[in-house]
Order: sequence, then C-alpha cells, then structure tokens
Amino acid sequence: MKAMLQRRLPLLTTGAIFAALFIAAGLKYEGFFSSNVAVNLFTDNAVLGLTAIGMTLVIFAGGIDLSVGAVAGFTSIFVATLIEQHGVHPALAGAAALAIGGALGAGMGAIIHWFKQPAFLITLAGMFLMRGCAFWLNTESVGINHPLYARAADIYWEFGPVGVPLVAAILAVGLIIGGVIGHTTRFGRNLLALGGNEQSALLMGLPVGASKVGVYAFSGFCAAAAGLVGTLYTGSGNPSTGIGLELDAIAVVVIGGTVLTGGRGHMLGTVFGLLIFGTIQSVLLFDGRLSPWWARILVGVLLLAFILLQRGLVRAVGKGK
Amino acid sequence: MTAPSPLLTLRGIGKRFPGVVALDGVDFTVRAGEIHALLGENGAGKSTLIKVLTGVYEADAGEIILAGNPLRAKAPADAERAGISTVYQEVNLVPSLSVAENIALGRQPGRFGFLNWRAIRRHARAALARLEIECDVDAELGTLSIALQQMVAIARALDLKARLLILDEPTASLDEKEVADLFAVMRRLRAEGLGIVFVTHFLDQVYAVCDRITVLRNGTLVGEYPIRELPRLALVGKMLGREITATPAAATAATAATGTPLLSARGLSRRGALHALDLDIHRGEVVGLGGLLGSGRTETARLLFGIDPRDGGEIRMKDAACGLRSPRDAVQLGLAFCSEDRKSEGILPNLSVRENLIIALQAKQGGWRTISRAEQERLCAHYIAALRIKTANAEVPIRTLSGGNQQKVLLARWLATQPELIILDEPTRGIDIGAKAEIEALIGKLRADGIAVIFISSEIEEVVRNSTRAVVLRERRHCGEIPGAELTAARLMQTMAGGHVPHE
Amino acid sequence: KTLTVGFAQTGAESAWRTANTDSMKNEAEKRGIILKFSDGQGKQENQIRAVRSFITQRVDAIVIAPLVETGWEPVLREAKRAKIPVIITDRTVQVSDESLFVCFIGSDFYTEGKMAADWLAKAVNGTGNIVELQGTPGSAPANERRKAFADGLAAYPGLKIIDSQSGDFRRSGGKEVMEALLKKHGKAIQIVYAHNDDMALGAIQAIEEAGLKPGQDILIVSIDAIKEAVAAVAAGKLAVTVECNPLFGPKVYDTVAKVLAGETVPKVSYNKDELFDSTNAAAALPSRQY
Amino acid sequence: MTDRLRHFLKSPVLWPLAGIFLLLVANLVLKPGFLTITVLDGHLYGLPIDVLNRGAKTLILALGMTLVIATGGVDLSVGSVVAITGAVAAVLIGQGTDSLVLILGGAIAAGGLAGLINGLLVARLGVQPIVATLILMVAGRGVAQVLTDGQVLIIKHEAFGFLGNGFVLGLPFTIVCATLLYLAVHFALRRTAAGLFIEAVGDNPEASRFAGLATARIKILAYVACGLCAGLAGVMEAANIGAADAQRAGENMELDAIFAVVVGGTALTGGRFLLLGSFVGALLLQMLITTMYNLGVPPAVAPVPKALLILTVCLLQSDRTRRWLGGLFKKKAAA
Ligand SMILES: Nc1ncnc2c1ncn2[C@@H]1O[C@H](COP(=O)(O)OP(=O)(O)OP(=O)(O)O)[C@@H](O)[C@H]1O
Ligand SMILES: Nc1ncnc2c1ncn2[C@@H]1O[C@H](COP(=O)(O)OP(=O)(O)OP(=O)(O)O)[C@@H](O)[C@H]1O
Ligand SMILES: [Mg+2]
Ligand SMILES: [Mg+2]
Repeated sequence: MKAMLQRRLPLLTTGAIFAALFIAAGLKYEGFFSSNVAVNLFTDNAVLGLTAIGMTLVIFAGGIDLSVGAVAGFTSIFVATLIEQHGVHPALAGAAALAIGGALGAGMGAIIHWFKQPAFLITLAGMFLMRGCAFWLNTESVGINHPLYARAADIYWEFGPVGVPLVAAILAVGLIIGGVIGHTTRFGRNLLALGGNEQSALLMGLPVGASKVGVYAFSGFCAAAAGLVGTLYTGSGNPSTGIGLELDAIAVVVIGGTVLTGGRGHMLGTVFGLLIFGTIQSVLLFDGRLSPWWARILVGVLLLAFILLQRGLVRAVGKGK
Repeated sequence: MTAPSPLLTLRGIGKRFPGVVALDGVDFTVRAGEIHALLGENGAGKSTLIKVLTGVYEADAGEIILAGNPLRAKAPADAERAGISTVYQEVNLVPSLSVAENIALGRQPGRFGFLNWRAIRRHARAALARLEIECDVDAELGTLSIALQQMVAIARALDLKARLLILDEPTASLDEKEVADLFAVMRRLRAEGLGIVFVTHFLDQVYAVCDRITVLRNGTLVGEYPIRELPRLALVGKMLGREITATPAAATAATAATGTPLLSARGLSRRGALHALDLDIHRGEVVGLGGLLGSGRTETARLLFGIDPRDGGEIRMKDAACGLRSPRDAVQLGLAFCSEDRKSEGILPNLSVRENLIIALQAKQGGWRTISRAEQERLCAHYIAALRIKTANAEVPIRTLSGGNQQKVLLARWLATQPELIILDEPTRGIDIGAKAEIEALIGKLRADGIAVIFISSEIEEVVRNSTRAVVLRERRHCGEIPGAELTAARLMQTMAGGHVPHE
Repeated sequence: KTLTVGFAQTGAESAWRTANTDSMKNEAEKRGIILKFSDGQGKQENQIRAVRSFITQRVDAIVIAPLVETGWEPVLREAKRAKIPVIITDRTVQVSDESLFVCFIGSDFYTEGKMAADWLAKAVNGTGNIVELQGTPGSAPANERRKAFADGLAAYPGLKIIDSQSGDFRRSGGKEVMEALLKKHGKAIQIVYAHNDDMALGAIQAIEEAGLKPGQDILIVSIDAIKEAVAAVAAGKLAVTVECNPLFGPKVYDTVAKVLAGETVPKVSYNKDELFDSTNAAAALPSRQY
Repeated sequence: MTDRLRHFLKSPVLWPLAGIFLLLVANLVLKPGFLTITVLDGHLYGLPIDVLNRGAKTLILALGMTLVIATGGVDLSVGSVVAITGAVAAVLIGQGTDSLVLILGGAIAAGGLAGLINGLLVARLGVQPIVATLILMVAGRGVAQVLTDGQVLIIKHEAFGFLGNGFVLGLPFTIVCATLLYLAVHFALRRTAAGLFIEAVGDNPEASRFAGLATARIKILAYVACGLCAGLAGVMEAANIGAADAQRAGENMELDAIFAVVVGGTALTGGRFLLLGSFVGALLLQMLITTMYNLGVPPAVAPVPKALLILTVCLLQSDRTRRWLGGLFKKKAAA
C-alpha cells in the first residue's frame, strides 16, 4: 500500500498544486469561485484537452507527436470546406476527418516503428504535411452555417446551477475514455511497458509494433476530434487552428507528472495539468492588466516554479518515508 | 532415465553479425523432462542461440523444430505462444512499472482487453510465493535490487504455462538460498515434463541440477554429453579447448597490514543504506566484503566512491582529509570502481570498445590533455590481449560484445587508470571459468603491485580464496571482521548469517 | 461607477498592433476606465476564451479585434444572452445575425489594398511587372490585401503580378524572398508590392545589395505607414505607404459611452486611412506617433 | 582507399548530400541560370551564394544544437534567444554604445546566459530538456519584447551591419563566419576529449558519471555553447536586416536547427554526433527553401515539400531501406 502511495506521489502533488492555485486565485479575484469559471476550464480548453489525451498515451510509450496541432487545423478546414462548399453532411465530413487523422497517425507510427526513425522527426514531417494541406484547401477561415451546428451550439445540460455545454461534455467523456484505455486495458499497459524499456517489452513478447502504430493512430484520431470540436466551438473552420498546440499539449501532459521519456504517468495527471494550464490562463484574463510580454514571462516563470515545486515536493515526501 | 522424445531440435543454426560469426552450424536438442545445460566461454554464442530460438534474431541458416512442428518465431511473442518461456541474460523487465504488472504484462487476466487489477495482484503474489520471494507487488520494479529483479523475472517466466523454459544465466546475481529455491522449482517442473535450458558459469550448479550438457565454443558445437559422462575437468577442457593450467593459488596468509592506511573511512553512513561503517584499507590488501544479498555491500562501495552523498562520516586518503564528494573526485584520488550493474552503470553502449576502455583514464586526465590515438590503440591492444577480450576489433560498439566480454572491457577501463585502490563489485558475475581464473590471478597481481583492492562477491569461496582480510556486513551494518589467517568459508558464512556474534 | 471594458486583442505581431494596444490602454487610463486586456497571441481560440472570460466577469462592454472573420457566432450569442454590448474593431466579422454586435469601427485591409493598387496604376500609367510579398499565409491582412490588390489591378491589364511569395510579415522574410526573386527574374521586376512595411524595408535592403536603386530601378508599394516607412518614403526609397491608423482608443471609448447611455451609434464606421507618398511624407514625418 | 570509400558510402552524411545534389539538378533543369555566379563590386553574387548566406544562421544554430542533442537533450529556446540577443544588441546601440566589442560581447553573453539557465535547469535540477527549454522559449520572447518595448528597433551602426551584410574576399561575411565557427567547434571537440565526453554523457549519463566524468558540467557547457551560438545567430539576424524584431526574429528556427542536426545523422537520443552532418543538413534545408522560391511554389503549401524532404531523408537513412537496396544491388550483380 505504501509503495502504491509512493508511486502515485507525483499525481497527488499535481492535484494538490492545482487545488492551491485555484483557491489562491479565488481569494484574489472576485467572482473566480463560480461554477461558470470551472466549466469554462473545460469548455475553453476542449481542443487542447482532446489532443492532450492522445499525447498522453503517446508519451506513455516514450514517443512524441508534433503533428497534432496541424491535424487539428487540417480537420477544421477540411470539415468546413466539405460542409459549406460541397454540401456534405457534417456527420459524414466528421467521420472522414477522424479517419484521415487516424490513418495519418497509423502511417507515422508505422514509419517510426518499421524504419526505426525518431518520432520527433517523423511527426514533424506530419506537422508540415498537414499544415501545408490545410492551407492548400483554403487560406481563409470558413464559417459553417449548417443547421446542425447551430443546434449543437445550443446544447446545454443543466446540473442544478451548472450548465455544461456540449464541448465541455465531449472533453470530459474523452478524458474518461482516455483514462480507461490507458489504465485498464492491455493496450494501455503495453504502451507503458514499451515506454519503460522497449527492448524488454519486445523480449517479454508484447506486440511492440502494433502498439506503436496503434498509439499514433489514436493520437491522430484525438487530434482530428479536437479539430472537430474546434469547429463546434467557433462555428467555423480555420486552417490556422492549432498552431503551437502541440507544445501546449506536451506541456500539459508533463505538468501532469507524465515523464517525457516514457513508461511512467497517469491520465488523471493530464487532467490536472489541463486544469492548471487553464487556471493560469483564467487568472491572466481576470487580472487583465499585464502587458502581453509580461504575461508571457509570467507564464514561463509559473511553469518553472510549478515544475520545481513538483520536484521539491516529490523529493521531500520521498525522503520522509 | 527413459529416453524421452526430443521436445526441441535445432539443426545447423548459423548467425553472423557484422564482423563476427556468432553461430556456425549449431545443432541443439532438448527433451521433455530434462534440464539441459548450455555451456561455453564468454562469447561462445549461448545467448545468441537462445535469441535465435525465440525470434529476437533471425537465423541465417538452419531449422528449428518444436514438438514435431517447424517453429518460425518472428518475435518473442511467437515463441511465447508456442510455449517457450525465457529469462534473458540481462534483466529484461520494465523498471518503471510495478512488480505485479511486470509479472502479468502481456497476459494480464481480464476480459475484452480490460484488466482486472485485483486478479493481477493476486496472481503476482502467488507467482512470487512459489519462489518464496517476499516483496511488495505494488513497488516499482526499479527500486528493487538487481537480485530481486532477477527473481521477479524468473517468477514471470515460470508463471507462463510453457513446454520449454529457458534460463540464461539466471543465477548470476542470486544468493545461495535463492538458488536453492530456484533449483527446487526447476526440479519440480522437470518432473512435470518441461524441458529446461539452463545457462550458467557456475559448474557446481550444473552438476547439481542438470541432466545433459551441450558445449559451445566460438560459435560452433563441441558436443552434447550426458552429465555423468563428462566430469568437471573434462567439461572445462571442452569449453576452453585446452587443459586448464594450475588452479589459482589461494591468497597467501597475509601478514597483518600496518602503517597508515591508504584509505580510511570513519562513521560512513547514509540513511536507509548504511549505518556508521568504519573501514581501513592498506596498500597491497585485498579486503573482501562479505554479506548476504542486500546487506549493504554495494551501498558501501557507492559511498566510498562518492556516487551517493553520505549523510555522515569522513573518508581520509593517506591520512589526509580528502573532499571526496563525487566519482570524479574519487577517480582523481586514484580510486576505481567496477560496478555490479554493467548495463546501466558501466558500458556506454553505442561507443566503441576503444572509447569505453579509455574513458576513465581520459576523465582522470581532464578534457585538455588528450590521449593520442596511437596511445589509445596501444592500450586497447594491450588489454584485449591481456584479458583475452573477444571482439572483432576495438572499433565495434561495445553493445555487440557478449556480456562477459563487456565486463572485461570495463575492468580494463579501470586498470588503465592505474588506480591505487580498486573496488570490484561482483567482477566475476557472468564471466566464464577461464576468465574468472584470470581475474583472480589479476587480483593477486594487483595486490603484489601494492594496489589495494576491495572485493565484493556473492561467491563465498571466491571471497575466501582472494581476500587477505574479510569485512562482513549484515543488515547494512559492519558486523565483523575476519583476518586472513582465520578466513575460511565456514567462518565467513557463520558471520554473514549472524550465527556467531563477533567479539570486537 | 467606474466602467470595466474587456478588450480581446489579436496579439502583438507587429508595430502597428502594439500601437493599437497602447492607444486602447492609454486612453482607458486617461478616462479612468478599467481595461481588462487579453493578448490572443495570434490564435482565435485564445480570443474566444478571453471573450468568454469577460462574460463571466460581467464587464460592462467587450471590444474585439477579431483575428479572422468567421467563428464568432457562438461566443457573440453568449455575450448577447448576458446582455453585454460587443464592439468589433479593426476588421469585421461574419455573422448570420447582425444584432449580435453593436457596431463596427474599422480600418479596412481591403480598402488599403485597393488604395495601393489605385495609386500604383496612376503612378506607372497602368503598365509594369509586379512581384508581391505576401504576409503570413492565412492571416486576415494577408488575405485581404492580396485580394484587394488583385481586384484593383483587374482594370489594368498592363499591370501583371509575375511572382508572389510569403515573407511572413517579417523584415528578414522580405529580404530573403526579394533576394531570391531578384535572382530569378532579374531586371524584369519593376514594382514590388509588400503586404506590410517590414517586408518592404527588407526588400529595399535586398534591392540595394543587388546593386539596384530602390525608387528608381524598382518601385516599392507598401501598407501600414510605420514611422520608419514614412521616413523611407521621404528619402525616396519607398514609393508609397498606405496608412492603416491604429489609434482606435478615443473613438472606441466614445462609442462605448454612447452605447451604455442608450444612444444609437452608426453600425459601421471607418477610421480615416491616409496615404503617404513623396508629396506629403516629409511633412507628416515629425508628427508620426508609431 | 576503397576502405575509405566504403566508409564514406556508409556515412549518414551521404543522404543529405545526395539531397542537395538532387535539388541542384532540379533547379538547373528548371532554371538553367541557377548556378551562375557573377562578380559585382568585387563581391560574388548568385543564388548559390545566397543559399550559403541565408543558411549561415541555421548552420550556426545547428552547431550548438548538435552538442545539446548529443548530450541527449534538445534546446527549443534558440529561436527566442535569437530574438533576445538581437534586442540586446539593438538596445545597446540605441543607447549610444559604439564599440563593436561591447555590443557583440553584450549580446552574445546574453545568449550564453540563456544557455546557462537551460543547462542548470536540465543538469542540476533534472528538468527534462524539452520542458526546461520550453520555459525559456515561452518566456524568452517576452523578455525580448520587454527589452524592445514591443517595437521593431532600427539599428544604425556601420560596423555592426557588416556582420550581416559584409563581404570578405568576395564571400558574404556570414558564411565565412559560420565556416570558421564550424572549424573551430570541430577542432575544439575532436582535438580535445570534449567530443568524447559529450558522446559518453549522451550515450549513458549514469555510466559516464561512474567513470569519473563531470556529467552535469558537461551538459551545462553544451547548453551554454548552444546559447552562445544562438547569440551569434541573433546578432547576425539583427545585423542582416538592420533591425531587432522581438516578435518574429528567430521564429521556428529551433525546428530548422533540430531538422538540420537530425537530417545530418545525429540521433535525437543522444550519443554519437556528426558535426559535418549538421553542416550539410543546414545547407540542404536552405537549398530547399530557395528552390521553392525559385520554382514559385505557392507559400501556403510550402511546408509540404519540407515534410516530403524529411520523410525521404529519414526513409533513405533507415537500415531497412539500406538492406533492401543492398539486396537489390546484389541481385543485379548476380544476374
Ligand atoms: N547484436 C550483436 N551484434 C553484433 N555482434 C553480436 C551481437 N550479439 C552478440 N554478438 C557477438 O556474438 C558472439 C556471441 O555472443 P553471445 O552473447 O551469444 O555469447 P554468450 O555465449 O552468451 O557469452 P556470455 O557468457 O558472455 O554471455 C560474441 O562474439 C558477440 O560479440
Ligand atoms: N536504487 C535503489 N533504490 C532503492 N533501494 C535500493 C536501491 N539500490 C539498492 N537498494 C536496496 O538497498 C539494499 C542494499 O543493497 P546493496 O545493493 O547495497 O546490497 P548488496 O549487499 O550489495 O547486495 P547485492 O548482492 O545485491 O549486491 C537492498 O535491500 C536493495 O534493495
Ligand atoms: Mg550470454
Ligand atoms: Mg551488490
């Protein structure tokens, strides 16, 4: 039991830091403690959150996926173009986009595994490819006027005083599914084993190739889903969606205590990472006085402080066992 | 014994790596219900044969027949599915996962790909209990000692319902009790009709459990023998391809060392690792560190070498305080440390043998005073010859060498720095008989040259044979010291086990 | 009661944008208005997030400088539901329901591009080979200025765009692309149309380094009218720069005050954009603020 | 000799070289005047010279990046550091500093400081490199903007401008500078044991520490070197365009540098590095960009050829393809 606790330490620390951050912000800014702010953390970070789910699993396996932002961007404009300019039904367009995202991911995974190429480079190529294709489809954003979109924007689930919009709900469900895949399926555990030591995973008879291809496909799928949710969020498709998203997603995953070299991590950590990231953004907006450059420096400093704090806490508690 | 039908037949297996022919037309047969020893010097091709069998490598030639059907394993998963369970030479588990997960990985109980965590833990506990291992199944594997990790690896292999079990040097880091437990299990499995392949460098163990022996030398088959027809000396002769010369001389009963010690440690301690240890070492002494597994021997060595920070205590060299705080300081002071975990703490896998060999010397000299290429090559040539390191040349990456030969390169790395004190932590682990004798001879020579040696080994005989004095640790404390004159296996064992309270 | 206004800026991608931000901030300070400022860092998602946060914070009015035209409908609807007036500045938004925002105060990228084209056609009598230095692909000013210029040229078959590459709105980008284009087309290039001044200034460097005289051998047309560019016009290196006035502050807050007081305001109004060429650059130079 | 040839044929540098060659041929076919170099005022002009000139910055960044990647790290902050150092130089000049030594010293030292921060975070505090340098990547641009107050600062300084636009012996100063730096780094690494130490640390940090290497210090020095290189590149960028643009200077340059290093055959996992490979990789990248201008590829789809190039180089470099190609040749020889 103690060993269990020790292994979960980074996770607990992250959770504690989020709680502290949120409470501190609530005390400082009037109106911060509201269900709206909390739900907005999900709504406003749905695109980021969905990519982070796939990214978490990829990082579990010791890989990295830089293409997610571009895939989201491609999906966004792809869906909008299909619906608006070719009259395709949104459901069909969405399904096609998800299929493309998954297929691209699988392709990258296959190259990474069978040709033993660094994930960083191959997914970088994927990023250039998809971004180029996105702009090739259209350099401008396209508004989506399909009635289904208008209806989707109005979907709210009321839980007492809290109204949960569709976008937030999708993210929540996505996170749960991601957690289930990562922690209660063979596939998820194989990924962790793979990230912990690929040679060992192979010798232990795990399906290394299939897992790798699978996880990149999943990540591509998540990124496409993120692009779709982005079109719901804005009611339009934009080829510039998700520029720089990959770095944010990596940051979220790492803040959540998942180790970039693979083999160690937890989806719940990603949830906390996402919440911390969102809270920092909210605080900046509630403050609203910082000049943009100081805000950037502040984000950097906060990120640093956060990582050091996490480290310090884990070490201190680890010693005091 | 009735002659059981062959369970596994390998015929004419060939495998070449760039620059080396690792296997050349090797035949190998295992029957159901036997324990079959696969023996040979370092680099003879044992591990390679196993990896070809389980699909890690693709053979260049030959065929494999398992229970009458041709086996074409493309990956270890295929071999497992065919009923072959393997413990590879290097511990091959995932250090960042829990013990329970490591045992269950790839065959976790559960439905539709979803896992049943409770069953996984229960299952792991049962698997460990069968080997009488006590450890928390939720602990992260990487936090366990190598020996425990090895036991977990074995538990994992035994957990599989297999027809053929392969153990590649499983006992290298185990202590006697654990070895005994393992043997008990092996015998039981044999009785159940399993075929077992067992690789080891401990001849005692071969004669304790095995039924038949296959000997490899330089990638070729020497022969297959029933155990009774091949006495020890003949076996060694077959492995080496020559008669071994005189067994190494036992350490001369040492005159008690006097004068200022070369190194003296006082109150050396680190929470959770070592409790206030005093230790003096003189020039020309070989101090054997005795102790059971986990008694704190490696921790002592790590503290002496400045790898872990110490909480308290002082280290003096030649009676002068020295600010020994890091391995770098230690190397500058003339210390050397050959660590027990060569994979993660020893080799630089992708660098060449030459670079691995000179790195410590170069570190000692600092970055500016480079060792000339000619000098580097001279050093390599010297040590490759002196330690009989088997390698295509000095420029191949060290990871392509067999485990034992990697170990020899690491030894050479430290000898090249011409240390005043050398700490050898399990230097003979995974090393063949011939090389073992050479290392023992080397220790004698070092001693004669006035170099101090700290010698850590799980083989009691080895400690007794080579040490001029033994310091015994128990539960991370100094618990006794045995001067050379009184050093016998029985006495050492008694002190280690704690059956006898030493007078101090 | 002090007013609280939320301002969702696109980012800080250019000197123009910085001047725009400063104008909004300084004017708010002057009038004692609390300005909640958000830097979108060039991403619409961030801008939407900011607007949603302003709604949660119940500010009195929201000002948006939209990065792109589409994608605002859902969040504007939320603002309307919360009864917070929204003022769009700088460029317009496409929405199905015009009542979603109160009014639009704009500078018009399209008009700027058009002005540049018209000036050029007159200056060179409708003939010449043009290379175009585009802004960041997909960004609003790049899109609009490209389209407007092309539309403007349609009436002059003698004016041809012979090549078009992106310099990313960057000075170094403008220089690099210009170098390559000079090598490729050599003396064929008579006119350069740059989507912003930074690229134009980079192109001037490239032209000078190639041993040609900007202003004489090659005519350069650009947009933004940052101080340095106006100086370049005065020095004869740049032929013309179309001003895009960033000083929105006073007009925006006036409008906010009127809206909150219940007065009606015109749905669309433009900031006056000027044009600086050799005739007026030198005179305008001392009074340039950015 | 044949041995050497065989060695060369196996070298990873071969593929980026082949790539450059292919692009050259493509350019020549499509635009025969491509290779023409003319002399103007005693300076060489022509597209090939431009490629070298433009590639110089990426090249310098790639040199530093090679060291960091060899230690098993990566430095995402170089783009921001380029912006910072440009800003520092501009601010110094703006304040009336006239001594080139002071300006350069100040700016490049700022780069070194940034590298030091990265190094300390990675080596002393054990923060993962991507994360540690991500912090400076985000915050660094803010720092540059604070320095310039968000403006594009104009630089008017004759000697400083020479760094970006000057010519030495008919060649652009930038490429002369980059080549000299390459040689200096090469010899500093290979004539001393520094190169070996870096490779050892990247290959197995734990084992290196056990062998008596000052692992942390070596890593820190690698990051500092990378920061200094970024500083130099930043100065060059500012000198080249005569302005410091905090917002856009060095944007995405970290990706270019990493690209150059990896295409050049240095693995992202650390260990063995190939300085020459990074050099060639940087040139290949620039060659590709210039080719796209030359062919008039629409700017929006410009990333696509880049992606295809990465994929091609990666696939060609992989063992699998080589074995397959090798098999093909053998079959032909047999037939
Ligand atoms: N991956 C590889 N690449 C190149 N050569 C290799 C590789 N693996 C093994 N070899 C070479 O093949 C030969 C046989 O090695 P192998 O590991 O099978 O020996 P071994 O009998 O297991 O020795 P030990 O007792 O030391 O473990 C050695 O010469 C080794 O250098
Ligand atoms: N990295 C580590 N993390 C946690 N515990 C460790 C670690 N290394 C060693 N230990 C524990 O410290 C104790 C002492 O280990 P040590 O390796 O010093 O024993 P030893 O006497 O050298 O035995 P061995 O025969 O394994 O070398 C063991 O119980 C081991 O499990
Ligand atoms: Mg072996
Ligand atoms: Mg030990």
